[in-house]
Amino acid sequence: MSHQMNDELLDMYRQMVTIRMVELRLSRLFADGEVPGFIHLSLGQEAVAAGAGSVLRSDDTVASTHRGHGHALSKGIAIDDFFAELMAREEGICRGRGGSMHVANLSLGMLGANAIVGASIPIALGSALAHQLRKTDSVAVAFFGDGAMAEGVFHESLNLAALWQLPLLFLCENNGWAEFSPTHKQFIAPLDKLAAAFDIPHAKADGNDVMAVQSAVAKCVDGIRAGGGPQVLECMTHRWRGHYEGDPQKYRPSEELEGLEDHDPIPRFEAALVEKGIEANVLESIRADVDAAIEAAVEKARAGNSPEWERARNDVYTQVGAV
Amino acid sequence: MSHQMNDELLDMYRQMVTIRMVELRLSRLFADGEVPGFIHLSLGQEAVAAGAGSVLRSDDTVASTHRGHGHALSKGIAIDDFFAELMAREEGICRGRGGSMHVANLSLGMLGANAIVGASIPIALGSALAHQLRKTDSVAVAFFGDGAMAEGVFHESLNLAALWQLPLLFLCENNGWAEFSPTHKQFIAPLDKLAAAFDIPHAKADGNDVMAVQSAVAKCVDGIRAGGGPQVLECMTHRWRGHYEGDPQKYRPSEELEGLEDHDPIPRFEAALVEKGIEANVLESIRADVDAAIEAAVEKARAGNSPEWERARNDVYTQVGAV
Amino acid sequence: MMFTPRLELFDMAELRYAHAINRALAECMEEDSTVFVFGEDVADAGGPFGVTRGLASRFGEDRIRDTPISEATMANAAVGAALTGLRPVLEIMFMDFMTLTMDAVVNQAAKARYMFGGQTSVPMVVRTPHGGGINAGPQHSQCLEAWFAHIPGLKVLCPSNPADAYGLLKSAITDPDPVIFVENKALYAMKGEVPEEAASIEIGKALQVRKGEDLSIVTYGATVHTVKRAAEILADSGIEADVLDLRSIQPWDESAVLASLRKTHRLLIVHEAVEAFGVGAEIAARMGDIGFDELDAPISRLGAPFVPVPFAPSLEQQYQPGADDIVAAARNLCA
Amino acid sequence: MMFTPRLELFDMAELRYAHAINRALAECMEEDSTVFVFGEDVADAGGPFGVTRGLASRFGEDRIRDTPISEATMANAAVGAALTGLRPVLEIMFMDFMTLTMDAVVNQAAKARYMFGGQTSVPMVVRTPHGGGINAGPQHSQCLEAWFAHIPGLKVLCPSNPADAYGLLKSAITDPDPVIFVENKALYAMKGEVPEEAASIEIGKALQVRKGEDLSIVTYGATVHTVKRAAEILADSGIEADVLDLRSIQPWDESAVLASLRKTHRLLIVHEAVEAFGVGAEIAARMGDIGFDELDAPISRLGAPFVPVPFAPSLEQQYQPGADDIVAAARNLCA
Ligand SMILES: Cc1ncc(C[n+]2csc(CCOP(=O)(O)OP(=O)(O)O)c2C)c(N)n1
Ligand SMILES: Cc1ncc(C[n+]2csc(CCOP(=O)(O)OP(=O)(O)O)c2C)c(N)n1
Ligand SMILES: [Mg+2]
Ligand SMILES: [Mg+2]
Repeated sequence: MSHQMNDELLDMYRQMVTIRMVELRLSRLFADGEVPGFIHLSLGQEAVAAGAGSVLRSDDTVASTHRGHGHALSKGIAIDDFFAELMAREEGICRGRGGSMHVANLSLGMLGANAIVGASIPIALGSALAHQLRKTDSVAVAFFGDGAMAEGVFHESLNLAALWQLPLLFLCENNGWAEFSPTHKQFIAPLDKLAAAFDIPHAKADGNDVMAVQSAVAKCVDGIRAGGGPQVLECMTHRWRGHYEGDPQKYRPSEELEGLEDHDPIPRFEAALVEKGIEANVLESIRADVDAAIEAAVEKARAGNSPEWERARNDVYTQVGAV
Repeated sequence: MSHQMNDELLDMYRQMVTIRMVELRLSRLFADGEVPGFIHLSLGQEAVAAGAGSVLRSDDTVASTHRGHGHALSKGIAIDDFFAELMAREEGICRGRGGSMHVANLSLGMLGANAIVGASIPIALGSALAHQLRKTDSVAVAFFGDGAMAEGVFHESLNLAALWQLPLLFLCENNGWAEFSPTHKQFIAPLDKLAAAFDIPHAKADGNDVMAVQSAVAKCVDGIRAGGGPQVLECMTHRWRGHYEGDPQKYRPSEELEGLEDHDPIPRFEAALVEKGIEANVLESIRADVDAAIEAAVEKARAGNSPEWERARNDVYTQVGAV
Repeated sequence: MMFTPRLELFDMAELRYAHAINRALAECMEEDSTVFVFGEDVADAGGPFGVTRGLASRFGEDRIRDTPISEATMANAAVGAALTGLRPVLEIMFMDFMTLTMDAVVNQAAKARYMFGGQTSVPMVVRTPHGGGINAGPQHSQCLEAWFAHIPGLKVLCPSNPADAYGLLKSAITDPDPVIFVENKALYAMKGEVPEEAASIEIGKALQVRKGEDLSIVTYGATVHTVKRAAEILADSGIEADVLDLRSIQPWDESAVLASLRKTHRLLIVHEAVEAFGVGAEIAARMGDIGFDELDAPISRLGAPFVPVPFAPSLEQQYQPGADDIVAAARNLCA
Repeated sequence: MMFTPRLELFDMAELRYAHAINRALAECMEEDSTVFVFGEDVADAGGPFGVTRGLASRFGEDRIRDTPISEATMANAAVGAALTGLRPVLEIMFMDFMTLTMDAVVNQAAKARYMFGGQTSVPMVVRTPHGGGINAGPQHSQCLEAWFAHIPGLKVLCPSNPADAYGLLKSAITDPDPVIFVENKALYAMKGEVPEEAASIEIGKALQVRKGEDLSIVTYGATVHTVKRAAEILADSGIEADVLDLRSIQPWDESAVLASLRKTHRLLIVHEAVEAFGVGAEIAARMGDIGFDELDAPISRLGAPFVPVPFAPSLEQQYQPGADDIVAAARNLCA
């Protein structure tokens, strides 16, 4: 195993633990009232974002969901910018105007988390259309949850993407739940059959195995980049927490909840890395690094400024010359 | 062949020629400026409406499209009421307020033509839900065109109907065109595959053969009535005229246009009837009957009244006690 | 934290706003077997704000149904069900998601009775909460009631307290025409008396919340409470406000507003929705016309500024019209 | 018959409204390779009203695309494309179908710049025709511009003549923010001069259509022509109307309206949209406030009544504000 490959794997590891540790930190900050509004954590699902992010280039674009922290971080949003945003600071990536459900960084091709279920899909589709019209080989990725499959725009987008052969990856994070209901009570079509009806290739990956996700995404993205048209990738994973932070998820069978840690993508990846000859203390020092960076980001955000109303008040249209 | 069966076939024949002759008459009235607004003729597609209508009971409900004259007539709307409506008379079934795209008769379970592509589908779904909640064995039928398959509500409705096992027949009139474009340039999923993804039975019928339509619809409706859940029926047919009356359809290859009469459902059914021993003069007298009824309806509508503004002006809400 | 008003029993004279809605639903379902309730997670889960809690076990999952995340179809299904003789009550989780239902509500529900020549009515209700104050951000906080009030055929209600929530919802469900029933997230946990008489609150009637002679303040929804606070402050400095809670936005109680204006000769309209092209515009325009001769000062409006609802508490707090703003506007008007 | 303005060459100083739009699209596509046009049957078929005729053969089916009947996705795709650096121009065939695009337009396009902290803008245009007069019935005739004007982040334009259609569309396409560009079915065939200067019409500026001292009439869209006819009739009886064509509804030209009011002291606002909660409400409310001291009479509004647009010609004719109605309202105002 080459050093370069190891470095790439370690980058992915760093990404995955970043998402995990950021969200655990958010959970505490939220409980302490330092993160306002409401947040949807992707704890347990980090492998999907980290795996996908490891494959994408900065000119690729992603559109994300209400559960978008991982997608934002793995597309490269700096944790300082991120915490400052969620902690409602002027220094946040969206100047505190968006918060958790609207984290975005346009210069990194991160087109935003989104508070409207399903909207990420046609927005990513539009981005793919832009890539196609500009004749670049960039790829657009639509992250969406299994619950979003019931929204009409998903189906309209499957059709459009197939019809126009757009460079679009439909990336479903199938965690089995949509809010307080199991998704099988909401949506009936198996995604593979549905994709097949539109003649779109479908693949399934173990969404708790970051290397599996990485290679599945890489395969899809390579095919799309080569001009092969849209693809659907379904990553099977688990939502550990309630729908939103603070939701005690009493509606969930306790057996299901108990088994969740067995699917933890992090120890699993750690074991694989150790097997590849990477020493445990390397991993430990990465975690320590990330931890320090998070604490620094939180401190920085705490020291930041609350956005001022006077500046935000009259800013609805683009100031000429400002964009 | 029993008399009763013959009578039923002749009723269906009467229905089909009624639709044909009504629309031919409308075409002339439109050209002469006696029908305002704009109209979408179903010439060539009559077998679908007549075949379906022959199966449905008056407690079954149908929701229809912009091309809904046939559906309205075959659900039982009287031609007097119909002409008066399209000729914008107070005596019209909708008192001249709706016109061609909104013909409805609620007491007959005809929930209206609709000027929004796709809307017939979820409206019929709601009606099916009503049947289910009331525990009747009534069936709801959603008529829709092939172009409507690109609308999200169609897919949302497939899912819902399957999920809730609603007594709903999705009846697609596939005429190959959506406005000025062939539908294959707009929608990519074959309907059989799509239905299969939702685990909904799909059947295809020759939409130019009224007996084939009748037996296909009967089979579907019987299954649905028996509690078997939703079904999809695709009737393959042809749009003879332009999208709307007055559209010269220059966009259509002349070869396609030339062959259209070969598919005429009327001579085809006539031949079948003659083969069953019905004499040609019986058919002729039906046509003469229908013709006379149409002329009478037109004359009656002409003699009718234009709706008065003062009555229509303040009628936005239900007057208490009026419904 | 949002989503967590823990709702207990709801059989008492003093109810929370959410309970009052729950009671109205339960009573209507009890009284009329054609009433049914559907929406996302409304059955077992009882809705994200707990409003429908307990109904599923009482009425069964047939009459209170969880739906997939398919708002457009749900709303059109309500139309189809209403045209087939039922009385559907649809919950749309946040008013921002009404954007997905506009064809159904505007092209279908609002028009069916009229365009079918009065053959039928469309007795459906869409319940949906608007409003901010919980830092839910730009796509979960909008107040879009002005859109619906602009559409002939719809009725639009917005109760500010448990009694009205209860009574108006009962009126909405029994009304033959489609009603957009706008609730307010910030009010769900609010407690208040729900007297027997509340069961028959007429649609279209404003409620006088406070009597005064110096100026009229017209408002609705959660802002009623902000206005009340402002009115107290104003009273301290000798300005007595006549406060009207519209309750019904379409139709709205023109004669009550005019009567108040005739008394005070000054009118301030306050709401949380964006001021520009908002509900207040219609009231101001109409009163500026029929009440012209009564006016001792220009009619004043106070609504949200022309920006999306921001997330940061430091911004959202300023975004919503506060008691201070109302006091200042009222003083200005009476100066 | 609708749908049939036969469009010929469009390189002439006198153009039809539809041609003027076509020219603006062509020039923008020529000047900026990021501009692209999409919609139902807009390519080879040239659109149902012929507006985009000839563009496909000139610019190729990549940059002018036919779409399936999937309005919701198209509108959100415009957002995604705009966020990725393109300048999409989407055609929605009838304004009534904008109901299907409301999430994209309102929750996404209008808010992206603001909620992303100004990182980006959303340079997209949605072109859509409103208005009646062709007996197209309740679902093909609505004027819904007030909805969009209520949403912070959107601009709303409504040109009444070929020059403005041309100039404002160019301004809309080059504008960094999302624009709802409202055309009018009844105007597509209208001819008018399109001078060179039209290329740079600023968004937000009203056009003085007629000068007068006796009352101000503010309007926009096809109603401008009805108002002009009414103004002629009024002039015959000695009433000189100062007529302003708003052209831009959001933002609208407050100072031009105020200036006119200062001159005439009487204001009538006319539009085809429903009067209640319509565009005129905002103008009346605002002018009743900042122009209070100028008013010699109540501000008057004239819009469509509170019913769906009826099909029958005998009804629709009365439905739309006619020259007679305007004359009557103006006389009343000046009495
Ligand atoms: C249009 C719309 N409808 C409903 C909601 C409320 N809502 C937020 S998340 C969610 C469930 C989404 O489930 P899924 O897509 O599986 O994502 P997950 O939460 O599992 O990540 C719902 C119903 C919303 N935000 N937008
Ligand atoms: C939501 C909506 N979008 C677009 C239109 C314009 N339109 C009317 S009919 C039609 C084509 C429909 O094709 P199809 O469903 O196949 O029906 P057909 O006309 O072939 O009967 C279109 C695009 C519309 N009426 N409603
Ligand atoms: Mg999920
Ligand atoms: Mg078709």
